[in-house]
Amino acid sequence: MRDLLTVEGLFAGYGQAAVLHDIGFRLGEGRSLALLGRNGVGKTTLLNSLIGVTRRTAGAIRLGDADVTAFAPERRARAGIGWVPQERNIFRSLTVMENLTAVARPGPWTPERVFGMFPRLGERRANMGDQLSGGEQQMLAIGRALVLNPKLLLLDEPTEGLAPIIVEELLKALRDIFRAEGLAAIIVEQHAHKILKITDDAMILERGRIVHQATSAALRDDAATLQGFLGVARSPAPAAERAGSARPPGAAH
Amino acid sequence: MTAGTPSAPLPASPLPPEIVPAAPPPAPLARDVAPAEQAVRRARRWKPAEFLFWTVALVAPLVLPRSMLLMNEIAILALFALSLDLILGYAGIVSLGHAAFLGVGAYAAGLFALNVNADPLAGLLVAMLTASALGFLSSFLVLRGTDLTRLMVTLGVALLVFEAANSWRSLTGGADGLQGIAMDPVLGLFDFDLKGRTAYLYSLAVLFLLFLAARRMMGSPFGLSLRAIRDNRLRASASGVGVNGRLVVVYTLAAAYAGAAGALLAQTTQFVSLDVLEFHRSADLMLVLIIGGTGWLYGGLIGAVLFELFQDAVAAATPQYWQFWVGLLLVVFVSGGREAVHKAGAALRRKIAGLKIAGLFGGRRP
Amino acid sequence: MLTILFDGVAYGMLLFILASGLAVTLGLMNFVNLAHGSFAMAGGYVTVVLMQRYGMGFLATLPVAFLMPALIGAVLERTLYRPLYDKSHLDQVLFSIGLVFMSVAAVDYFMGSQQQLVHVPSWLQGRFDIAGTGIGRYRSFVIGVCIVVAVLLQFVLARTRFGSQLRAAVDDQRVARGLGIEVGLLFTLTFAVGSGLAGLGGALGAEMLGLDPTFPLKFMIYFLIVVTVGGRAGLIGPFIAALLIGIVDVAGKYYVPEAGAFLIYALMIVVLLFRPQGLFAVAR
Amino acid sequence: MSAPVLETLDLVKRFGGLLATNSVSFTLERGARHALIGPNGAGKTTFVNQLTGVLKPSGGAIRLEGRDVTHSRPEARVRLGMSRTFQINQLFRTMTPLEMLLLVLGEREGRGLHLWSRLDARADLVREAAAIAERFRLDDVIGETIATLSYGKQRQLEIAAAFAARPKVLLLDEPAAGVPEAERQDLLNIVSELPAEVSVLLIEHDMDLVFRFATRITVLVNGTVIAEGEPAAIAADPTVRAAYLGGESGDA
Repeated sequence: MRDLLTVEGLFAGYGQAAVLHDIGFRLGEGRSLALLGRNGVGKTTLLNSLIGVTRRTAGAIRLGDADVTAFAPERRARAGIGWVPQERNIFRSLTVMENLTAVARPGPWTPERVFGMFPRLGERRANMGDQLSGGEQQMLAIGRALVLNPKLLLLDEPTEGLAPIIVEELLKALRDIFRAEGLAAIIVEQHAHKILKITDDAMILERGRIVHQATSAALRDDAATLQGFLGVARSPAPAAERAGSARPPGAAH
Repeated sequence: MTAGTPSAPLPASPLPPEIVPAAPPPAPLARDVAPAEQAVRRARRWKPAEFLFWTVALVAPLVLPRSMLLMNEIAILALFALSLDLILGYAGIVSLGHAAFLGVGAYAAGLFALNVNADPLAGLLVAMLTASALGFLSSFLVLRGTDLTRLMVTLGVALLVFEAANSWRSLTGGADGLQGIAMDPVLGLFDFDLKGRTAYLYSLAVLFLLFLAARRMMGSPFGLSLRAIRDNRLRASASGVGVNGRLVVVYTLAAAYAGAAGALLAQTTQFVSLDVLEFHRSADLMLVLIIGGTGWLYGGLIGAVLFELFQDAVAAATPQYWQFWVGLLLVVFVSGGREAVHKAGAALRRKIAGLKIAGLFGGRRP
Repeated sequence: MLTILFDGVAYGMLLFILASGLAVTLGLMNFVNLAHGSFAMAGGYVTVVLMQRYGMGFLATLPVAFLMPALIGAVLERTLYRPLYDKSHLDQVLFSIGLVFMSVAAVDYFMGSQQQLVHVPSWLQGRFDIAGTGIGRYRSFVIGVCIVVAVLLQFVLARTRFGSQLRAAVDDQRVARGLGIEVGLLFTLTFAVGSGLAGLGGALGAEMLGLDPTFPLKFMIYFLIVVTVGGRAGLIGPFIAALLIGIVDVAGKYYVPEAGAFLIYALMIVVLLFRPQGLFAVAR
Repeated sequence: MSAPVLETLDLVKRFGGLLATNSVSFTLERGARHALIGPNGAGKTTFVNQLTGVLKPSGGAIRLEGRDVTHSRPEARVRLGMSRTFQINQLFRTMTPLEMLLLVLGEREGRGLHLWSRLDARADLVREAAAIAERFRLDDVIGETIATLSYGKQRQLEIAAAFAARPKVLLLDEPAAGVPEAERQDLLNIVSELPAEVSVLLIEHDMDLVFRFATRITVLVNGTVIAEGEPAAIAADPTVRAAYLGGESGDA
């Protein structure tokens, strides 16, 4: 299997605050990767560095055979990266249809096909971007990335703030896309259990570093790691003393 | 470089309770806090270059007796720029209409001399009061909104004042202006002479006194709170600074300073016309501050000197196209020349005195 | 009375064309370009030079009066304006005032400071009467051209892919770039078209507004008022604002000449005070 | 137990149709070490912005020391004893740490409109500023321009400046965010050494810090308080785990 994305020695941050430290990993063609970690560990910053909207201080990024490190975001998008930003960032003064046509590039994914996948969006195609519900915005953000016809899809917390029933629907749609299209993807998620069911690989960040890499299936069964890196109560010794019996099973190394 | 400094071993237990600010620290700490007191005192002390600056200003007429009219213009422009520096450099409030206060001051001083009393100091006071009244009223217009709204509103106020002066001919003389202003001697002692000697010394004295006052005020807790507002309004308000009140005060104050400059202009040239309210006055003033740098009081003064000298040299050759060079300077300065000049200036000063940036003048460039 | 209204509408339409470029650069791209009037002046002088020195007809000069300023605008955007997009409004203002001063002095140097006369073709001169109201032929022509341009502009902005990409870039430049939209190119083109329209307005308006080197300074505030009072969300607000200002200004100068431009400035301050986003802005 | 130093009653904040704060009734006890946690977008910052007066609540009330401050201006709340740090540094970048501390102290003492007073007219305030700088490990950089300080030092100054207002309630908004490992220990020590009489509300992502510091934790999800209690109870709470891990609650 060929590598689609190669990241080496990536450092990035905002202003003086360093957020990512020495990130390096590879992603094969058609593979989907769950990017996990608690709030504020740098997951979004990593996605933003891949599309190029965050200041990179060091490191290299390759997409297929092309070194895209020096590419501006628009060139990276054209090179085959589709991005679903964390805040969704629907263009509010564009209609649903325009949100798609403004960025669409030739390929199998067309606005009509997006409407086929998300019929709700089709019904609201003439509505302005700022008149959509949270779930509709999320569908539109995903559709907007798909009509770029990318090789790699970056999804930043696609289920955040959605009702459970919509989450199920959305995850199923995403799984179908990964399986059927051979599209590679990196999904940032806080809810590990949900996303591990539909991805091939997983990677956990902590304070801007990669601390764990495994297949999704392996990680799903690794309760200790999950609880340790992602659970609410991983606490080092001093805190455990204060918190009494708070020491969770995962922290017992 | 602080990042590389290894930090000292940390105490394992919390610091002793006596450093909690609730109780004033006891004597043993004095050893540690002395540097802070020294730092504050050092910051407000007069620097050698400051003495030099004012000495040069004072003896200049002896060296260049023929240029006193020009020097008078420099002193007045410097005072005007000092005024804008108070609000732009210290409080971070942008204005494209500062000429309104200059003009109102000039007209107030001129009318006062024509109709009431020709004493210069009384006229100066009246001009400052009139301008500060306008400043106080219009200050409420700049409290809200973005920089853009402020630029538009200040520009709008200046245009309104211009239109008012233009329309109210019976008072202002319209396009003809106020003519025949004859001033009494300054303090009843010094007559205004044709060479401009009294004019310059009078303007310089007013500039110096108002500069001293500004220096004191900008070094006060009030001045510090203005810098806080300029640097970060959100944090200022989270630190307990009542932002709007401070802005009203400083805007009124700056208007009084601009009014004083206007009065000096009217009294020393004995003439007031609509020109004092023209847009280019406000724009030129911006250039003066850009040349000298904002937020350290001397920026306006040095900028005024350079601006007038430059104007004198260029305008003598092509008076009609002077504005072209002003425009070019603005474009070059904003497009990167400013950083270059200030970097070079800082390096130069470091070289000369072996001191840190702004050490010579005690100011700090943003 | 109706004649004043008609003149006011013509004046307002002209203001709209002159200011429409600024409505995009300031209103949408959030760049304060006080030198917008310089591009208008350039258009006016292009027409003057072509007519006086090369004997071209008035109508034939109009496309050139659009293209020349557009070209200058594109070049300046690529070289000088672009680095200033991220700078403060104050810096943008100072820079563009600098350009104004330079253009005023430069035109003065090359063309002289006198008013330039533009002779419109004879079939556009004079008036005709409709129901006792005197209607100027030239003003009717201006209104016609301006309506065509306004409709075209609105169409491009609202109905084309270019328009939706531009709106997307304005909504969220970062995400637009991340989704492959060539924001830089869009902005250059938009700036060029805006400058070109100003030039066209300058050429059309030379007869009505007068044309001399101080044109950019004289009308700077009018353009700003159109955009700030109109609101910065699209072109419809500025369009209505331009009509209003045109009518108020013409009527004011006719009925209360002593008030001068007082009315307009006061109106602007009041609007900015109570509706900082403009009269017709949708709350964002 | 004495009356709470800070409490909210049914606090509500709407942004259009979005309910960012959903009827939150929250109590901060005197001398508390309380942490507020929750996933991204849970409404933590919105909540803090209402407490400090940056945002106006859509409904409900905020009481500080028993006084209703729901509609007070931010600076008035500071004078009443509530002070905060910011998630993203909000410092006076051209000042020195000494000047920034003197500013806060001067405002605390009501000297902000003293136009003619000298900065060091009150020697006790200068000494206090120096003492605070020492307490927050800033004494070595007290005279340097803030913009040139390392990021960790700037974070320390964030807390020092809030502390200088002599608050009864101190709100710490992610104090450790973005601090490099080398400077992290200093910061954690500073937070844990805050004097006991100051009541602290810590908004934090970093669970190490939360469990090391807090004796009480409130969990906010989608603008609603879903759990509150002692760290042990929170760590064991299945709804909290579900909020952080996803999946069916309890299957972890």
